[in-house]
Amino acid sequence: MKGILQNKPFLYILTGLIVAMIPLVTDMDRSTLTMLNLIVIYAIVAIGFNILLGYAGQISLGHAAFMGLGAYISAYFTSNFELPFLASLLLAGVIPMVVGLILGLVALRLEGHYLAIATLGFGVALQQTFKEWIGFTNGFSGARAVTPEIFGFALREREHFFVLVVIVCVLLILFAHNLLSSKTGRALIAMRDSEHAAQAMGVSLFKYKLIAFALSTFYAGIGGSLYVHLIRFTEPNQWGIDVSLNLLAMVVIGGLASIPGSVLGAAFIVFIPEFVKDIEWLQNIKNVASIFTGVALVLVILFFPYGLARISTQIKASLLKRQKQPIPKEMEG
Amino acid sequence: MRNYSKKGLSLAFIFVLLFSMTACSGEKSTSGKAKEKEKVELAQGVTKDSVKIGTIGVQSGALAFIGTPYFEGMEAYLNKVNDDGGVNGRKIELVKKDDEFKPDKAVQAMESLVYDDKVFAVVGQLGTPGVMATESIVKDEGIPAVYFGSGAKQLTKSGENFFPVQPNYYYEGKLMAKYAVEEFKAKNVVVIYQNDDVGRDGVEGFAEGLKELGKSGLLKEEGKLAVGAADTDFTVPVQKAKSLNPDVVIVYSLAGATTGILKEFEKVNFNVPMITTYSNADASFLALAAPGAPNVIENLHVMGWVDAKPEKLKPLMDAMAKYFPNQKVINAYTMAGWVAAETFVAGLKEAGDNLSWEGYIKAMNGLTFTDGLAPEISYVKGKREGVTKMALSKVTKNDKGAFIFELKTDYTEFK
Amino acid sequence: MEPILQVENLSISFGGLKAIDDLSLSVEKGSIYGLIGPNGAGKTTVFNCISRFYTADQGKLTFQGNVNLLNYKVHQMVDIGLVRTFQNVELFKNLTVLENLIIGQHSMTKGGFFAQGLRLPSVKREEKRIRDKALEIMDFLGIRGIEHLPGAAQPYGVMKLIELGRALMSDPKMIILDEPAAGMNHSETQTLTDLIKKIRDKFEVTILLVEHDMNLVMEVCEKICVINFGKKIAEGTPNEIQNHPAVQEAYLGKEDEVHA
Amino acid sequence: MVEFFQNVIAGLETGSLYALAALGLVLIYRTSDVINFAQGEMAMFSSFIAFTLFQQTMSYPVAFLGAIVFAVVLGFLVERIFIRPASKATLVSKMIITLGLIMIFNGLASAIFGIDMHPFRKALTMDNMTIGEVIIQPNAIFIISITLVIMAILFYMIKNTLMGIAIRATAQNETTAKLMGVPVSKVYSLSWIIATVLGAIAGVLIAPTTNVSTTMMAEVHLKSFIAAVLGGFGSFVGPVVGGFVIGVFDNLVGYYISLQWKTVIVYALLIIILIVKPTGLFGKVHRKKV
Repeated sequence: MKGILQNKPFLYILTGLIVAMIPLVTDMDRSTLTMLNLIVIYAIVAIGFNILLGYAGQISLGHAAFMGLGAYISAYFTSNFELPFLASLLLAGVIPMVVGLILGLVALRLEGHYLAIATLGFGVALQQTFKEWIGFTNGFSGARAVTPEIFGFALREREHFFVLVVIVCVLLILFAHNLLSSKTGRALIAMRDSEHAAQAMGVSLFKYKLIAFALSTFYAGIGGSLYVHLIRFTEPNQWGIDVSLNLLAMVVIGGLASIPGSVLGAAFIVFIPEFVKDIEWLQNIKNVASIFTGVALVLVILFFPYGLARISTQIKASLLKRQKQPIPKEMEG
Repeated sequence: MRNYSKKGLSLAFIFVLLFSMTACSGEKSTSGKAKEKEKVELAQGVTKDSVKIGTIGVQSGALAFIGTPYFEGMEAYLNKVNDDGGVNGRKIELVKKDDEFKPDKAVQAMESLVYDDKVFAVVGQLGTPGVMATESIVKDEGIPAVYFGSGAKQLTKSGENFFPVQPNYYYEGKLMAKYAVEEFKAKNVVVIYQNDDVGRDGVEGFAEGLKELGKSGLLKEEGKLAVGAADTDFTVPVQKAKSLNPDVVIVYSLAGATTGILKEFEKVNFNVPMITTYSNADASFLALAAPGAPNVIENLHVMGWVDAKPEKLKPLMDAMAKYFPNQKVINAYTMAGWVAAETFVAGLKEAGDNLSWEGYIKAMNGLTFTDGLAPEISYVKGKREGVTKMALSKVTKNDKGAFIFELKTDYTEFK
Repeated sequence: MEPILQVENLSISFGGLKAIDDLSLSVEKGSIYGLIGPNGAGKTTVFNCISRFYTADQGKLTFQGNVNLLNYKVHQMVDIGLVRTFQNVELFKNLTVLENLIIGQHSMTKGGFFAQGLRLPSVKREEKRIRDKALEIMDFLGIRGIEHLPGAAQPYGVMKLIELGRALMSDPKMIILDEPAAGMNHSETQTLTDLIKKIRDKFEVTILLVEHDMNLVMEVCEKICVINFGKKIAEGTPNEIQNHPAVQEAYLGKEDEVHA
Repeated sequence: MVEFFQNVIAGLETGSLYALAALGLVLIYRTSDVINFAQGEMAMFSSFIAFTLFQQTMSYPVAFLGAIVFAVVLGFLVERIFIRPASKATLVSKMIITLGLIMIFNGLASAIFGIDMHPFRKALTMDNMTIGEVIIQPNAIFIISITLVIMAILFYMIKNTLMGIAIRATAQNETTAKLMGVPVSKVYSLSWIIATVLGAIAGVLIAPTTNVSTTMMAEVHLKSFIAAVLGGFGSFVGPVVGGFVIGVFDNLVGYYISLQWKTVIVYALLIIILIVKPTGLFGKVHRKKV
């Protein structure tokens, strides 16, 4: 029994099962359900992004554009060519992945902050392309997407759509988990920890940086496709730097190199602003949600630098060696 | 940790099975829900002494400067109506939702208004992305939606329950073409437009207007100059405009970019008649733009669809002073919000006690409203164009040396 | 005995400064070969050239008689059987000890991208194989029991052993050790001396090492090359080197305390 | 040709503001290893202070100085409260803190100052000059020269004063600097203060163009990043040149190639330059130590 509970894939599936069931057995507001859907969708993108940032140690500040690309592709192919939803979902993953490979090539030449800004520029340029390539994106009038149908069953209700996104999420989690606990995962972490040693052990930086970018943009594209079929609309302004920064925040708040962390982080970033907005006595302050999210971000970094997913481990560790503070005080010079 | 057993696979299988089961049961529950809806649909959000309505728009973030005055205008009008006893004894209750100008938030907001708060109507939803994203919900549910704070042109064709008021940018562009040709006798026009949903619809409408007037030659392809809303340097478009030697310049951008463009005009001393959009037709725009361009601003003409004569504006000014005494900024957005509420209430009065959605839509279909800030709003015979009559005002200095708008033309339609 | 590695006329300079100047050496198969020299003599640079981190300005590097190392990239070194360690132990701090070792088998680990993602039976078998192999090597090195602890949280000496184990995992024909005894105390160094010999015998590898600790070098190496200012000043058996006048002058003479 | 010069001069004017902001970014990055994404928002806050003071006193110098004094305090506090406690955090974590600061400052600014745009006056309001047919605003000359003067002072300080040496030492190697007795914590405070002041100056000077609003710095901020990357984070000259290059290039592409595709072209070029010279135009490429 204990063995099963330590089997992570099993736990992922079990959790997914329970989560997918919740809306079906409880009576939830439709808008709350939409939010739950969004959380899972962002979780998918965050997991991909975590592979890139948390495992491979490569930063990107332009990932929102890949999510947008996935959204546009899926909207375009389902509406204009009546491509079945599942096929367009796959396409919405694959095409951003190919574009992501180009970004990966850039990453081969750049490090750290230079990479951050280059990816930021890449994202802005891609977003600008959404604005100008009207034939494909319909410009600012926005692209519409149909309600997805799977084997003839239309996912019109939020509860059903939720089951779909949870299944996709669980499948992608399992894939990521398997991959990350095999050769590829070890190579990515090795590359992050020490590029030299990784190379000396036969890890090709070329190959694994490209893999990391390809995987993360694939996940982003899938997330984008699910997003656009949930909201059934998208427009270029959505896929700007603020969403990219949110993705980054999700991964760091949740915990770098942690799959459950990515999910937690997504939930945190999507849910907190909504939660704050509903607190009545705060409503007179303009932008209180933004201030609150900002403060939360800072506090998490300062006090839980390993992310929400590792809070319990962190507390345990600090209890064990109480003399050692989790955040060492800075030495005065 | 890594003894992934066959259990995993078999569980995945069970998972899929469960999914298909729950999917079926889910379907049952929804059809139940649908029935429930039918029962209350007659007057969702209406009681004998209240009508609950909802609105969605940006109230935080970068674009809050639009939403804040807009919703104040709306609330000022509704407060006034409520303080005067409401409509047929019913007080109007407004539920505001912030969508941060994001489609997904707008969808959530619309869902909670329609399904959770169960409002009677959606009034004055603001922001093109949100309006577009929620269009399908409004259409599917058939809930009356009055006034869209959006210049998107397809709203005129969205359906019976859509009641646009504010003219769309495309139409305004067409009307600008008419003014350029008929008022200014233009031979050579340049359009500087904000490169987003606002400006692009405007420039498209302008070109279409010229075409319909048989004057396509007035605007050349190189005469369409894009600017960004957040640009910090307007030298290039203004240099280009100047080099084309136009006799009229259309400045189709919102306040921020427009002030930047005017300053650049001032810098290079480029004096040519300009026409800008109704979004800039208010005193706060002048307060923003005039200091940096005191000379060229007198060349500026602005489109207007609300009657901004002081006597017409008095109720608005009084209500704002009463309910929002700290607000100094009263601008085109405030007026827009005011008109949104005004139009909805006009329909509510018309509908009397027949407050089903069908009843309200029927009442609106018979409405031609001329008592408000807008010169005329009519939905008779399925008309859904919103306001079509607009007039041109010019910036001038009054006796005290302050810049004001002076009405130059009658309210006219395109053809 | 045939040479496994031949370095011919190797030169490299950084910003006009010659770090290695026309260096040639030849390492015999199955031998333990030492490269010594005073600080800044260019020893590690030689290593970096051989392991392809640096590309030499000129010179030839031949491995196993016919493999031109210049045709290979850093990460391909393990494929042809050449593996190295680092001066300041470079373990992967976010991997466990076991995983650190397993990385050594990276190039030889079978299983495609999708096979891994779907965790096909072949991947599971492969994971088991490399895991067993890693455990075997840990047994050999005497560091069993810490498999699941973080690699970077071990005592320094243990980290050195882990790094050695990682190198052994790649089924190398030749191991290049960059100051294996640095930071070790006397008894640890003694153990290391025995270990290096044991490794050579058990795994049938050639060992090339750079070292400061003269005791270790003299005791373990069969042939030694001394360089100074990037140039070879002597080559021979420990005995020959100890008595070589140029070496004494350049190196040993100044650092008598090393002998003490 | 007139248009060409007109575009170049305007490009230099906006470019110098990008340069000021970029210099602030690089200063902070070099000393405390943080990329300050909140620099734009902090500058916006300072500009609001200048605007408010100007409203009260109607004196431009007072408003300008007030903004600078505020920036000094702000820079000091931000470093002390937010950055220093995280000094042991990873680079990405520090970056995220500054992202959090964006949200906090932007939210606070609209809560305190409201969300409306306000006009703001130029530093110099004299009549335009003309050279040939090229129109030159005294204000533009003022902006370009004040930028160059500030840079000169900064370069001088960094090269020749004790504090400058301390900053450079800390930038090179924090631990060694500490061991050598450099007051590293003072250096951190100082670099944040200087950087925030530089941002504030850029904000007050751009305000006449963008108006004072919570979003006024969006474009300048983004461009300052590009300027810093283009010139290279490794030097203090690079970002300045980078700023000028971006300002001018932006206009020339807009004028001679395409206004719509300008952004895409500029960013594509940035990426290409980075690929060719990964450490920026002025960055030195080091052989990596193994």
